[in-house]
Amino acid sequence: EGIMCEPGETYVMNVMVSGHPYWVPVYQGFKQAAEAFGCETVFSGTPDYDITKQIASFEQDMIKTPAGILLHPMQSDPFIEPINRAIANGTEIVTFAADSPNSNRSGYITSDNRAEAKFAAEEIVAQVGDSAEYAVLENPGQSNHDLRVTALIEYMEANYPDMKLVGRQATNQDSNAAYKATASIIQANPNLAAMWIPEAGSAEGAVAAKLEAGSDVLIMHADVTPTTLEHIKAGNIHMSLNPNQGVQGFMGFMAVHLANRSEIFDPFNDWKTSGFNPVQIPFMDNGFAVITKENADSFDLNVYMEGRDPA
Amino acid sequence: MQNIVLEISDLSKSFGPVKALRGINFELRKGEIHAVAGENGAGKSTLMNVIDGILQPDSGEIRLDGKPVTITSPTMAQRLGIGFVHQEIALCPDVSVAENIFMATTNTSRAWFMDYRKLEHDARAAFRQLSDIDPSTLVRDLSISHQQLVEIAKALTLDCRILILDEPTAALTENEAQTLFRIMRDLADRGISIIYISHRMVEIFDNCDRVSVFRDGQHITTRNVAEIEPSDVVNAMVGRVIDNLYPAKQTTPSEETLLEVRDLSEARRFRNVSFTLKKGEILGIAGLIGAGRSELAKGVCRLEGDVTGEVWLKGKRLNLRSYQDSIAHGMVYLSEDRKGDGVFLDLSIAANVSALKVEQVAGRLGLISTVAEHRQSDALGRKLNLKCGALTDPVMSLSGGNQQKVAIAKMLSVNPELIFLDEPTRGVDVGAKSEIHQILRDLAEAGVGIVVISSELPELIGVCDRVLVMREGRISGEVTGDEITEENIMRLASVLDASATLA
Amino acid sequence: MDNTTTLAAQDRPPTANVPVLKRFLQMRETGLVLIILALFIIMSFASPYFLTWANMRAMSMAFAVDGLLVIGMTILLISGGIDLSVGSVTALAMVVAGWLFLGGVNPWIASAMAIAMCTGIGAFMGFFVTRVGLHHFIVSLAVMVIARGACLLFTGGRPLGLYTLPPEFKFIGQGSIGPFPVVIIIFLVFVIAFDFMLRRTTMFRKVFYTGSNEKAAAYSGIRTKKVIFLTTTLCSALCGIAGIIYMARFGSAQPTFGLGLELTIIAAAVIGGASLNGGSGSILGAILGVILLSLVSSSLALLDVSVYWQDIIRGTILLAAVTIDHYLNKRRR
Amino acid sequence: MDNTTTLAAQDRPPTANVPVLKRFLQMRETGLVLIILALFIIMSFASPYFLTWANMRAMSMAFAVDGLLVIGMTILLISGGIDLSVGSVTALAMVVAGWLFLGGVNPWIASAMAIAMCTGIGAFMGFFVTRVGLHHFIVSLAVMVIARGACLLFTGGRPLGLYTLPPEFKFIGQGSIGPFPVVIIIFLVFVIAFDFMLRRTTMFRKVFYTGSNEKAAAYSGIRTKKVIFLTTTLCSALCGIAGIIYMARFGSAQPTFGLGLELTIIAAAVIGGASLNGGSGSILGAILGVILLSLVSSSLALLDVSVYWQDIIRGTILLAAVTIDHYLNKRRR
Ligand SMILES: Nc1ncnc2c1ncn2[C@@H]1O[C@H](COP(=O)(O)OP(=O)(O)OP(=O)(O)O)[C@@H](O)[C@H]1O
Ligand SMILES: Nc1ncnc2c1ncn2[C@@H]1O[C@H](COP(=O)(O)OP(=O)(O)OP(=O)(O)O)[C@@H](O)[C@H]1O
Ligand SMILES: [Mg+2]
Ligand SMILES: [Mg+2]
Repeated sequence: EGIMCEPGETYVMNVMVSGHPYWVPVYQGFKQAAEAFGCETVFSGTPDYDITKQIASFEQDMIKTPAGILLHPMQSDPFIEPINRAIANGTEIVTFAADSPNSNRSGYITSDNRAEAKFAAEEIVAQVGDSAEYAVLENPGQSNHDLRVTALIEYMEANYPDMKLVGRQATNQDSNAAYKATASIIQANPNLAAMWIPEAGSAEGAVAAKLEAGSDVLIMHADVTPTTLEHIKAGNIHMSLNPNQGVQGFMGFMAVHLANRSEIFDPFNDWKTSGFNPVQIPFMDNGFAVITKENADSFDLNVYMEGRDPA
Repeated sequence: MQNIVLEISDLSKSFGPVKALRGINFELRKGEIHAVAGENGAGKSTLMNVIDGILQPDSGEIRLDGKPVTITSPTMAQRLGIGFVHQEIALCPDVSVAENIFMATTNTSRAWFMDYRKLEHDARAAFRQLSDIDPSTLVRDLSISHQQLVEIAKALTLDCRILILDEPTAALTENEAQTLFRIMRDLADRGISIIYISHRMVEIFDNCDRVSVFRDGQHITTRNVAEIEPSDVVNAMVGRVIDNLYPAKQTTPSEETLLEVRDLSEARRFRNVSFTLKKGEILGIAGLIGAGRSELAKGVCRLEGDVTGEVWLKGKRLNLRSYQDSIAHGMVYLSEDRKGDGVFLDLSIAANVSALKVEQVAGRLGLISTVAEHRQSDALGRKLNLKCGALTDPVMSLSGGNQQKVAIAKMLSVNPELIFLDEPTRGVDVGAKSEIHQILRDLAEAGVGIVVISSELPELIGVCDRVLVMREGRISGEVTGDEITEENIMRLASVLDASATLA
Repeated sequence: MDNTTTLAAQDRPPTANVPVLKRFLQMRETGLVLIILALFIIMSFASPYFLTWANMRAMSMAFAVDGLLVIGMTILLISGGIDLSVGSVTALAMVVAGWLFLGGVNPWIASAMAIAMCTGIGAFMGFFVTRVGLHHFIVSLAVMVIARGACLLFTGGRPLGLYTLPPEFKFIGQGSIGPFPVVIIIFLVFVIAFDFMLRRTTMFRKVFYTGSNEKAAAYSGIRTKKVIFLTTTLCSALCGIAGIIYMARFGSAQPTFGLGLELTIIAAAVIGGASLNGGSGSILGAILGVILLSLVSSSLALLDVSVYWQDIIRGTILLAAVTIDHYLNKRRR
Repeated sequence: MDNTTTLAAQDRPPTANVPVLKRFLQMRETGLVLIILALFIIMSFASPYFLTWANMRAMSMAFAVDGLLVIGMTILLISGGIDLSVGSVTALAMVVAGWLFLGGVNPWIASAMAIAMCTGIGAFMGFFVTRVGLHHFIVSLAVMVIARGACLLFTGGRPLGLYTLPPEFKFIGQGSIGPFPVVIIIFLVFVIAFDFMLRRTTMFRKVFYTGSNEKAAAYSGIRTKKVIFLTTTLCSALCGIAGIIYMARFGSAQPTFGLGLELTIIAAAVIGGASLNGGSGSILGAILGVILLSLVSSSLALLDVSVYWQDIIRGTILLAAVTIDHYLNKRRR
């Protein structure tokens, strides 16, 4: 007993679209924390964008009764019942990057998309003034991307009413679609000053369109890919806001492991009578990094991953 | 023996459990027209497919000019100088007649670019003798008999030493057939050897030098045509003598009218057609290719086109809007294009026979009874002398003639009031043909109306009590009783203009 | 011995009397059953968790609702059609029912309305195919895009939380009768009913005729356009039902549900013997196809195979399975 | 006059002599040209930016590379096949070339190797279709999954940054010759070459024969399996070329590139008159199909139509366009 793991004690990180590079640094953080406690880890989930398959993979994780699962639920409500069942089975659940608030999960860790949006809005205004034209690309259907966009628009409307939203196109992380949409937006709005893009895939296409059109529109986006990094270095993209993925995984592990070790905690509350896990962390912000020309070199995932095991 | 171009010895071929060819021996001489006869399913087409490289034999030897060869594909057969007109029409519907005709030439040509004008010009030349189809039309838009002509033209343009014609005249009328025979004779005189498969004895005896008879995948005999009689061939084919090729005709014409068609017109195909069908009578419809016979029958049954005019059945005027209405009144149509719209090639024999009215083999709640379905096709199959493996086999696996029997069985399955049969015995062997004719006569006597469209004049003459002749979408005349002769029908069918183009 | 005897001489026993084993070996679906069985055996050795009740339950839940879609798709394929809109029409059913429910409509009525709407969408496609004369592929592709757009419009791109659905409604998707989840019971009822109907009823036999040779079917007096219209409509109606079950199961409606699902469903039907040219196919086979695909995905997840290998393995198994099935069927002939 | 007279009475002049306007009106592609023209006119009024050189340039860049894919797809469709793997094979070309380049291989050699690999993938599919006898649909679906998996494997799911590609290589994707982007010049060269070849060469004529009736073509001595093998291979080879151009253009290789692209490409070919049953189609038509789809997307973006309406409008225009085209072609006959 104690805080260290017993032999074979395993923690699982379950995600959808498991081939997506976003998870890679998250899982590295998760693993690093786990190793510190002598725990084992498994990366699981489904390669598909398919809720049925993710639930099936989650239930299959559950069958092996791991100590805990750090879960990225593709959707909140469908996971309520499986999460509760897992907890009843003795597997602790913490969600990350997407939540299932109505379930009994003991914690949720994410980057604050509203904070990102606010930062982006202020930066745009600082760069192009508070009465300019701006456009956004978006990815309706994916909640964090959606929030980054809607929060920015709301913030602009509330604080900088002279900022004019002139283009809003769905490009769904597809750089070719983003390329086409951006080309049209730039054509239709010769005075366009700035663009906010909630993910990096679309940013790649947008910057290609910007360069081809010879436009000097300011591009800001969230997340990062090697290509957008290079564009940041070259000054084609102004900056990117990148969630602290490593922290997300690291603290995610901490949250789920502590929930599993709740017996070492004797809190001042009603846990003994209510039967609730005393280690409840309703919300944790993992923060975000601002990537600019100066610090871009530190964000090369391929460099980071050299010599590390992705799975 | 130096004049034997093709020699086949001890050749066998099976399809699963079905032994289609069993130790066949066959030889073809230079410059002869060699007929091959045999019942449906005797293995004629299979042998030809082997010669053309479409099928590979299980055992046996093929020798060309004395040298053993293994023919692995039609491409190779072509290179060896073998041309083949298939029993089933195989043309590319999306391309023009001209391109279809010269498909093989295009394939082997060393030219990089297509010369469409030359193709059309050459096609027109190739057609000059046969017909007057515009070479630039798409094959899709041709009637089935015109497609047959394209098939023939296609083979005639091939530069070949051996030409195989598998029932080329099945859908042709006398005129075209005669033209074809003239061309065949020319080719033979130039030293080309021709294998000619047909179920029409007259054609064999008028045009061929030798005849080989097959039965059950075996070679029975090969004889000089000059030395034998048609009945000998029939005897060798079916193993018995068929003395009455055609059933007796109607003795006392009835006065009761079964069907009356008044002023039927269709914008593009036929106009102002009126005729009647009496009870117990078999009515024939004759005409040249494209005269509009098929269209007329389809028009009466509302299968195609925008038809105006009246149809009266048993004294009642029918209000027909679709073919379903027609079937509901007991009028059915047997298509001339069995592959295109007659049978379901990939479905079982039993399912094909029951297709016209599946409800018949279903019990309460509309559930199909496999047993009833099999009983139905078993009974009709016996009646038509259908030769097949199992009733669950797909129709695709049957020989051409047996497929036709399935199509007929489908028509007979519903106990119709009136049947239009378009080329009913197309590809059917002599024995089965006389069975079918007998069945038609029996049905007529039982009060069922029978209308037969046929391009084979002897059939019309032998079976029908009365024959209508069509020309260019109109009825040009009618012959009854002893007047039903080839001369009379041909005179009404062609006349001046048409015969002029055919000359 | 010669098997091509004429019928008169033939003395073949009717199919019903053939021994069970022989009949099994003659079935189209046998190859698939054997492949699935082989995977089952391999997996039981590979993972101690595979043959547990919980795993079987999780695996069957993963394909049960898709099973309804594959039924509709198979029947449509048999009639000679195809439907690319199944994924987005299923999503639309969830979204519309959820939207109505959140707007205060009784969930059962909302569901009925959503299913009716999907049926209408099917009829709409059927109209364009049979009356206008367009190809199923292009019509259903357009509808796929439109329905996805409608999902966005109803939800603003955000999933609808339907946590407040009454328990008796959620029971359809989450409840169990005894040890058996309701979803799986519904699935089995549909499979058995449609498999039986497709094999035995005159109504569905006409679907085969139509798909095998539309012209010959028309010449046999079958209203082929009506048949195609109905199979198209049925496929969408089943999407509606599937959407409602998914909604009850997840307690939410997702506008992005079922992206790319159409290809999985078509693949399952084709693996199960449905011909893309129409005229053949079976419900049993199609369901085995869904099971196979789902089994492979579940097994890869259970074995914690690296994601970077999963797609490669999945594609390879798919290709291997159809190849093996193809040869087994060829041999059988 | 009686139309059922013998065809000799008809004096149809050979196609070449008909006046230009009449020939234009008789072409299969005319309907599409008119629809696109109508959209053009509407858009010129709706947006002042539409008819600018910069917008035209941007719009053509948007469809130029997809144009290569549609050429391959059209030829494959004509031969009777279909390919669902175009999106992921294109992605794989980028990824492999990028991976090799990052590993130190000269970018031209890396590209050649990637194109060769795609050609190999096409040959692999061609083998399964022609030798094993599986359907194009299922084979290409499996390859679609496998190729996507391979993309993941090569990149670990991470896009490869290829910013260091030499300028002369990037020139293919980003450069201009005079006012004309290289991409568009490449596109035009391919379109004109393949359109001409498909119309005029004996080699490509065999593709039509094979697709129209494989049996008839085989009976005429055409090696239909070889034809199908080659069209399958060609389609994948063109994916390889397109992938390389995209790589040069974006300066990156994305493992997720082209998800769902196959349906757009097939839709474009079908709108342009390619038959899903084989035997007909034209490059000109297919390119017009791509242009139409791309024009609609660009126009919606240019007019800043709400995201929530875009898909609905897009799907509706697609359906309307094929319907109008269908009626225009029917009339013409
Ligand atoms: N693909 C096949 N599969 C199974 N059996 C076949 C196949 N093709 C032909 N057969 C069988 O082979 C036998 C010979 O057929 P074939 O077509 O050679 O007959 P045929 O002499 O040409 O008859 P017909 O006069 O009717 O054309 C028949 O019993 C037929 O059922
Ligand atoms: N789909 C079609 N479109 C245009 N014309 C057609 C079509 N089908 C048939 N025709 C034409 O209609 C005319 C009548 O054809 P029909 O098939 O009725 O002739 P038929 O007397 O039955 O002769 P056969 O069947 O021997 O060709 C012919 O000139 C034929 O070319
Ligand atoms: Mg034959
Ligand atoms: Mg006719």
